Amino acid sequence: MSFKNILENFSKYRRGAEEGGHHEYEHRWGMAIDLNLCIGCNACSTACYAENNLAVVGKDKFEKGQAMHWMRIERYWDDADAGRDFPEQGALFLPMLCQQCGAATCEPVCPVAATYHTPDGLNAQVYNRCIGSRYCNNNCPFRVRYFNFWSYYESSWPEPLNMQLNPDLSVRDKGVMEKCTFCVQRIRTAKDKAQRENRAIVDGEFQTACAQACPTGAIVFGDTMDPNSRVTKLWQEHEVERGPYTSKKPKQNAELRGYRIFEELNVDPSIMYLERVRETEV
Amino acid sequence: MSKMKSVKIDRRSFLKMLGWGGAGTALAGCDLPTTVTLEEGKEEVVSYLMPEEYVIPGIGVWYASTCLQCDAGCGLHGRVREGRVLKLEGNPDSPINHGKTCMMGQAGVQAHYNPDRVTSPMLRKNGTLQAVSWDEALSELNGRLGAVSGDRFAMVTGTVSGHQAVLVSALMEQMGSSNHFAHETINARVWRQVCEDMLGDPMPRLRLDKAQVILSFGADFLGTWLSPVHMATEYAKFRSAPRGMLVQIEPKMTLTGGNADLWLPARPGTEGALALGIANFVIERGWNKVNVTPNVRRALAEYDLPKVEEITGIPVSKIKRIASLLSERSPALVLAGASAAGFEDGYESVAAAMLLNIIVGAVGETIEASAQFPEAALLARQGSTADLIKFAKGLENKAFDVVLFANTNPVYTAPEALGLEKGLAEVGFKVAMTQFPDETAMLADLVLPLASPLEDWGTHVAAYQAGGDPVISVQQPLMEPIHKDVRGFGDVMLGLLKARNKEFEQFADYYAYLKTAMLNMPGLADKDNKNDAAWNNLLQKGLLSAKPAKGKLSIKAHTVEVAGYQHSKEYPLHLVPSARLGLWDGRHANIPWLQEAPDQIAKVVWDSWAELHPKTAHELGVKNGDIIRVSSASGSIETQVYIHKGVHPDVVAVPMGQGHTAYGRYAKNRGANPLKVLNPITDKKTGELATHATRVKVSKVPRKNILVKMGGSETQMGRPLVRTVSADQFRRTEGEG
Amino acid sequence: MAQVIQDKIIDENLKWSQINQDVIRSMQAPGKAYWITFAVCVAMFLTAVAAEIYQYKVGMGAAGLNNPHMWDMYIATFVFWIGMSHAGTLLSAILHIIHAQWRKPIYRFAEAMTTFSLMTAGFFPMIHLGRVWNLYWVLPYVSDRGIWPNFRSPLVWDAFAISTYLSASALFLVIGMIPDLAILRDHTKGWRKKFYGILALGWRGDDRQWRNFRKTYMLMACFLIPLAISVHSIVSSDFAMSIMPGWHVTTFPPYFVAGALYSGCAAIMTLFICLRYFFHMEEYMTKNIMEKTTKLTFAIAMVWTYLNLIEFASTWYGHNIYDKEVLISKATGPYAVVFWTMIICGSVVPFTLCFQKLRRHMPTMFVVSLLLQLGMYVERWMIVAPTLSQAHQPHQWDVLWAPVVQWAIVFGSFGWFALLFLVFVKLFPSVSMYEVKELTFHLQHEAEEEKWLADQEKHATPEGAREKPVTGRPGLEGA
Amino acid sequence: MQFANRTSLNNAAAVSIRRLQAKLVQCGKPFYLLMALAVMALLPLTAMAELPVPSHITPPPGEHEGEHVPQPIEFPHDRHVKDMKINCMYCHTYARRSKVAGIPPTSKCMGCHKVIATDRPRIQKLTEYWEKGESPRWKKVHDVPDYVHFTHEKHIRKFVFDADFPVEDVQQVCGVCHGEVREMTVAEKKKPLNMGFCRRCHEANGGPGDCWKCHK
Repeated sequence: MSFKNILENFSKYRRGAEEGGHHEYEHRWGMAIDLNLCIGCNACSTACYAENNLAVVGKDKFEKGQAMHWMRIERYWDDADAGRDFPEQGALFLPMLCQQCGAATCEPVCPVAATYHTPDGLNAQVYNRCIGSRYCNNNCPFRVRYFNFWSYYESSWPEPLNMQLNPDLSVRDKGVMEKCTFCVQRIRTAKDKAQRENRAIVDGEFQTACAQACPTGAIVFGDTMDPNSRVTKLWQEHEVERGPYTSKKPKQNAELRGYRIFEELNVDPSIMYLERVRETEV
Repeated sequence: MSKMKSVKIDRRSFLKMLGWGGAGTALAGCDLPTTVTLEEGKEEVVSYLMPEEYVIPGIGVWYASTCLQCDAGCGLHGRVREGRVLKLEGNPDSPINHGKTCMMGQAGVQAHYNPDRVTSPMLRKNGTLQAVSWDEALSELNGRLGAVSGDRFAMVTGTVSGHQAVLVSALMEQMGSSNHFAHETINARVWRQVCEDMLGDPMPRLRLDKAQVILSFGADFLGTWLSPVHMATEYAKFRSAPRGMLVQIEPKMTLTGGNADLWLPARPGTEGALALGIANFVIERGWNKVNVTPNVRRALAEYDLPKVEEITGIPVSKIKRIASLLSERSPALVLAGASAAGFEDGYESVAAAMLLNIIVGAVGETIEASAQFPEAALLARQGSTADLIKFAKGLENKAFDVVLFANTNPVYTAPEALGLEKGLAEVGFKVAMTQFPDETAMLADLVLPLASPLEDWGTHVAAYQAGGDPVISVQQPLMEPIHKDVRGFGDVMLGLLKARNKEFEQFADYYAYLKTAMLNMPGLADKDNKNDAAWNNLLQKGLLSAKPAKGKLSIKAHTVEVAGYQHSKEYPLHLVPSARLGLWDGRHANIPWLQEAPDQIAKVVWDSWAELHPKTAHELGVKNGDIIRVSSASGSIETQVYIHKGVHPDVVAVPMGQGHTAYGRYAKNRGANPLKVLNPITDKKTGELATHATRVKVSKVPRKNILVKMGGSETQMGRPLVRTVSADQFRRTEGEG
Repeated sequence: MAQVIQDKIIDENLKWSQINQDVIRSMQAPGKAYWITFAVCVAMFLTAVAAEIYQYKVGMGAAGLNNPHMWDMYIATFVFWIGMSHAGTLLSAILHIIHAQWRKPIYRFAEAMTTFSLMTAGFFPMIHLGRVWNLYWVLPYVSDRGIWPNFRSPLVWDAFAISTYLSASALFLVIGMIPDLAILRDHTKGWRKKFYGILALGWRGDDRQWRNFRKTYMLMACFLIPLAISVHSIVSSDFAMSIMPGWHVTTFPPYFVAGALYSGCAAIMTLFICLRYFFHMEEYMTKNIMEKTTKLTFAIAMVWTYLNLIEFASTWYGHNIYDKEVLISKATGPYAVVFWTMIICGSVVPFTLCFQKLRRHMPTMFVVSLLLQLGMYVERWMIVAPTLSQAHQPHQWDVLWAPVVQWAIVFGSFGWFALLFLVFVKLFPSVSMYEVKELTFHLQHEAEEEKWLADQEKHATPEGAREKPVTGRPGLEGA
Repeated sequence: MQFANRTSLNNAAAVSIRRLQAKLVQCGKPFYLLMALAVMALLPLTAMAELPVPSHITPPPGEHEGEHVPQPIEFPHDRHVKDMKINCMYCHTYARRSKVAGIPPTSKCMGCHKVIATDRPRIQKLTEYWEKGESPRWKKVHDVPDYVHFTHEKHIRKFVFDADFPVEDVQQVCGVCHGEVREMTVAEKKKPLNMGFCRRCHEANGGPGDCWKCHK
């Protein structure tokens, strides 16, 4: 991004700020997470630790709220349980990860543009550009950005645990914000491979670590711009569309299960959740 | 043989680590980037001695193996780059896990790279364990083994199957001993026995995918029961449109309970009565698909609903509803797991559930005959606590001179009341074959460091064969041993056998043995082993399917007698030592990822806790984080309180897994071990430890802890994060299937 | 008429040489009390430095921050110090433009306060950065890498705003001091003479210099007023530009500016009383001036209270569930004590300023001014923390009370500020000599004029028309 | 682009200053100050590389005076490249297939040196390694930070195979980043290989400008 670049692309740059993201995407990676299938087993979360060099912070720091789980399973009890003796309808599980918003609120507030929108529709976080102002997480309604409050390298990976570290992405040191990347290293590898073989990426050719691990297949990952991908079909099936939220938009079929969390904040999340199904007759 | 050896070297040389000197570890932003990274000559780079065709530095390659984190036998793919295994994923070809893994499987790499592994043999000299060479260790061991006769030798293992099981039996045979004990705390021994007795098949296939309603009496099939990953993949089909319904009856909410449509806590130990009551009601209404003998009918008639309500504490209306569901939404499936089986009459309770299965016509519909693996010798020698109790009895009678432990840690898992530690003190020579400095190893006279599952060869036949065809899956090393001085389990066993039987000397090592054995399996066509094609295919695929030795289910319904509920004044509460997907029976407490992963329901990390119902907590006057003492007749533990509604008010539930006194930095001195205070009550029929039968009292300790858990708010505060939709609507929009 | 005399700002009969003497006396070698205060401040500052070094070494975790609370007291303190700087500008520039005479004896230390509190505030964005060594990336400099800061980020605007404001207000302070420095140059010996000589920039007090000086000073004042208002508006956009409940408030800019002036006035009151007491400046910092300051403070307090109520009302009627819950939780949740402290100190305590007796009672005013500042400090904190504690995602709700490292650094910032101020009062005149002289001259002139007029009325010139008093040019004659 | 005309001297000076600053911050030894000054003083004297640059590449300006890194064996690139005319990719086989170019397996060295020049001390050292069954532990010279994703494969593909550039002249392409290796014994870093260098080349040759293409 030189001066020339700024001058030439200023209008695009500005519009990006107003309307969110790019206008010519190469891919738009997205997900569909079926809460009917999610059993809250933590497989995805652990897979994420394994794939993405996530630091184990230990009990004391976990207590302080400094854990680094990019993919966390939130467990909620039903509001109705307050009046019951037992949580008869079970728990509510919500896998929460970076929603890779199309109009991400984290992006405009970063003073050094360490977080920005890629042509793949991802919220990139460039670790070595980050200066640690932490505004991005303050402005994230999902609170899915994690800050390296300490240097974890020595404590989290005592030898030989450090041999497990994935060389495809860096290990973040103190003072750097990090977050779910939709396993960008896998995306990169797949894109390189497809390019080498002179073909388009095939849906299902690769998956994020969480989607791969999920025993019930609740997480579906893919390119929402590929009309034949599973994730696109799911989005279409549930009549969830990308783009800004307007109340004027013809309301989707109310019976369908697709929704995006905090869509009304106009952040255009890339993850569609499917409502949890509840038996009403018990 | 020499040919084989050279093959082996070739095969294994790719596992050599390349250029480990900091690859992938420099920190983004550790310092001024320019200082760290633009320096030349800081990192090292090493080449292979010989070029390896499929190994290109910088590109990860996936190799198949088998997961040993629990005994479900899931197939694995491990990503290997520059000679290091980096990531494990499920093997899509495996009929057990279909490419999926659980969190424990994912954490296999951390067991492998664990910083607290035993790295060299240790022999107890003057009371302390000291590092010795393998030669010294083995000569000592062989000497001791030579001096012991017959049944004075005992071997304790976990569940063991495949060719390792063959070697174990061979060793037992050579030693002339029948004392092989397979010990697993989390097992389905009672279920197996009931299936064997009532269906004629110890491990029938459960078709969750076919079921429309599942009634589970404490079977945590998504978490810890039989084959959790497989069950979860099947559960996904069960939950897809038209969507089956899950009813879970258990005293403490498990992961499965958390996903149930209806979760009810029956009074602990009364699951059998509830099952019988439902059965009675089903027959009364004529909803039964299968008729029962008049004997059974008469016995059932005793369980009229008001009486069942009185025993179980579950209202008649709910019982009726469950009964009608079982008939309306057929096919049904009734399961029974730890919290039903863990009592003196546990067998009867599980049998009652099975009776219900028979009555509602599940047998043949959702319960199918198992796909038994044809080679009987390779079948899993499944662990149980009955074996542990037998072993403890033997110790009490001073029946053993030499005990060999392998991949098991009974000193940690055995209740104090079994007197294992005391008994072991009397044993002349104790050998622990283990990866980690666990409690058993700390008591042993000789510790033999084993290679990790990702460094070792092996074959595994899962006890629960999930697919239509039974499989034996191959465990191949994904990298060379990190520590030079460890040996594979098979290699050690083969070494012991070689010293006793010349026959085994034809095999240079366990790899050679395994390869010969596997290539003689029916199903591997390439007998003459041209270019190793068959062998390489096998390794590439990671498993071998066999023709099933298919049996047929033969229903033998019999009367079931469950005991009534007894109140206890002195010990008013029940202790539920709940199993966790994650730490399992405590064997994964040394894996930081699993310690840091919050419990699925309680969301507590890095510690143990005692779950109390708000009512009970109120009566005791305790709050979250207060320390309480849980005392049984056999001892007491102290741990922090965690209050939630997912427990029966008569129950205090403490998860297994913590409370290690050894086992490395991540596990040691953390939390409490509920298994320690269990009373030595056994199931009458199977001799299994009745894990849920212990009565306890709880007293407040004037100390407080900060309950470290994930998550700020316990509810969504009315915000539409997890939205729900009714199943009716779901069926309307997404079809009847 | 009697009222005029009673209400006079300062005794107009002060001799100019007396003024010089008094002010220079205040700059004489400090006494024991000064050194003790100085040592305490140094200790506070060093504690903060130690805390910061520790935090720098181990990471921001030392400050006890966590996932929802990415910001805490550092940012609140930053806003507090920025806010405090505003009153100096207000007193000095706005009152200068509107020719409010009473500002003259007290504007100098207020301006110094502006500069020093900005110098203190400037530390906080650095202290709070995870990787402070890369701080310069916020500035748009031509780099080999060809990358630029993100001009959309309010934090980048902050960097511009603060640096502009700091340089402008420092310049304003220095320029305003030039005539005084010349006086000092002429009245001191040794290194001080040399020092003031350099700073006085060859001031001789001739007409051309005075003319240019007054023009420059007026121009700077005019420039500073919009700057000051924009600076705090920009600081408010650190919050207002976000989408967080309780931050995303359109009235934040005026609210912040009002709050800033408020805390600044309170700080001026505190310093006023300190200087008056310690340097025996009763003749310059009169109770009359105090009274005017307190009245101004009261007015601003009411503006602030009004804007506060506006914010609550718009949140309440706006019916944004997230905003509303944050507001309710502020008043009733874990931070309720802090919230009500803010309301009482910010909106109730200022009513003491309605009573003249209290206004003229210095110890009371001292306590009140401290309470007002406390109120303003917790206001800043109440903006930062509760929103983070209870934003959109209930799973990440948390309550955070800062640990010792944060407190050490925040207290240390007060030490640093006081340190700068202590050095200032001994090196520079904390009362503007030339403007006080101007003031006495004007007052004299005014008084005499009044008297003359009265005489005219009374006696209808029996002894003939008395001459109008001679007006001389105020300035350096005494120097 | 506005930097494209910057002289190499300026650029190198900028790099040196940054290095200097960085080092001073790191250890504050005046030694480094002197060294950096010396480097700056010597820069104008450095002869420009004579390696022809392929016409389809616009080389980015930027020079670097790398240290001579002692290696386990003083491998003579000059002998192999200039005298023997061995192609870079004959030994660094992975360059066209992987992120890393790769060090040739020791067996490849021994393929020739079982018979060639066996009397030389370096070869004897190599033979020693071979007989021990070990590979020499080379020091990395051209190293990019670990938060940078650089792949040889893509660059080789773009500038050699896709551009129909004769593979036998591949060293001209390699030389854009690696300098004139044919004149060195063991490799020395001759280009700064910092972000400015990469960016200038990407801008001149139409490489991607997205941060995440190269940062990981």
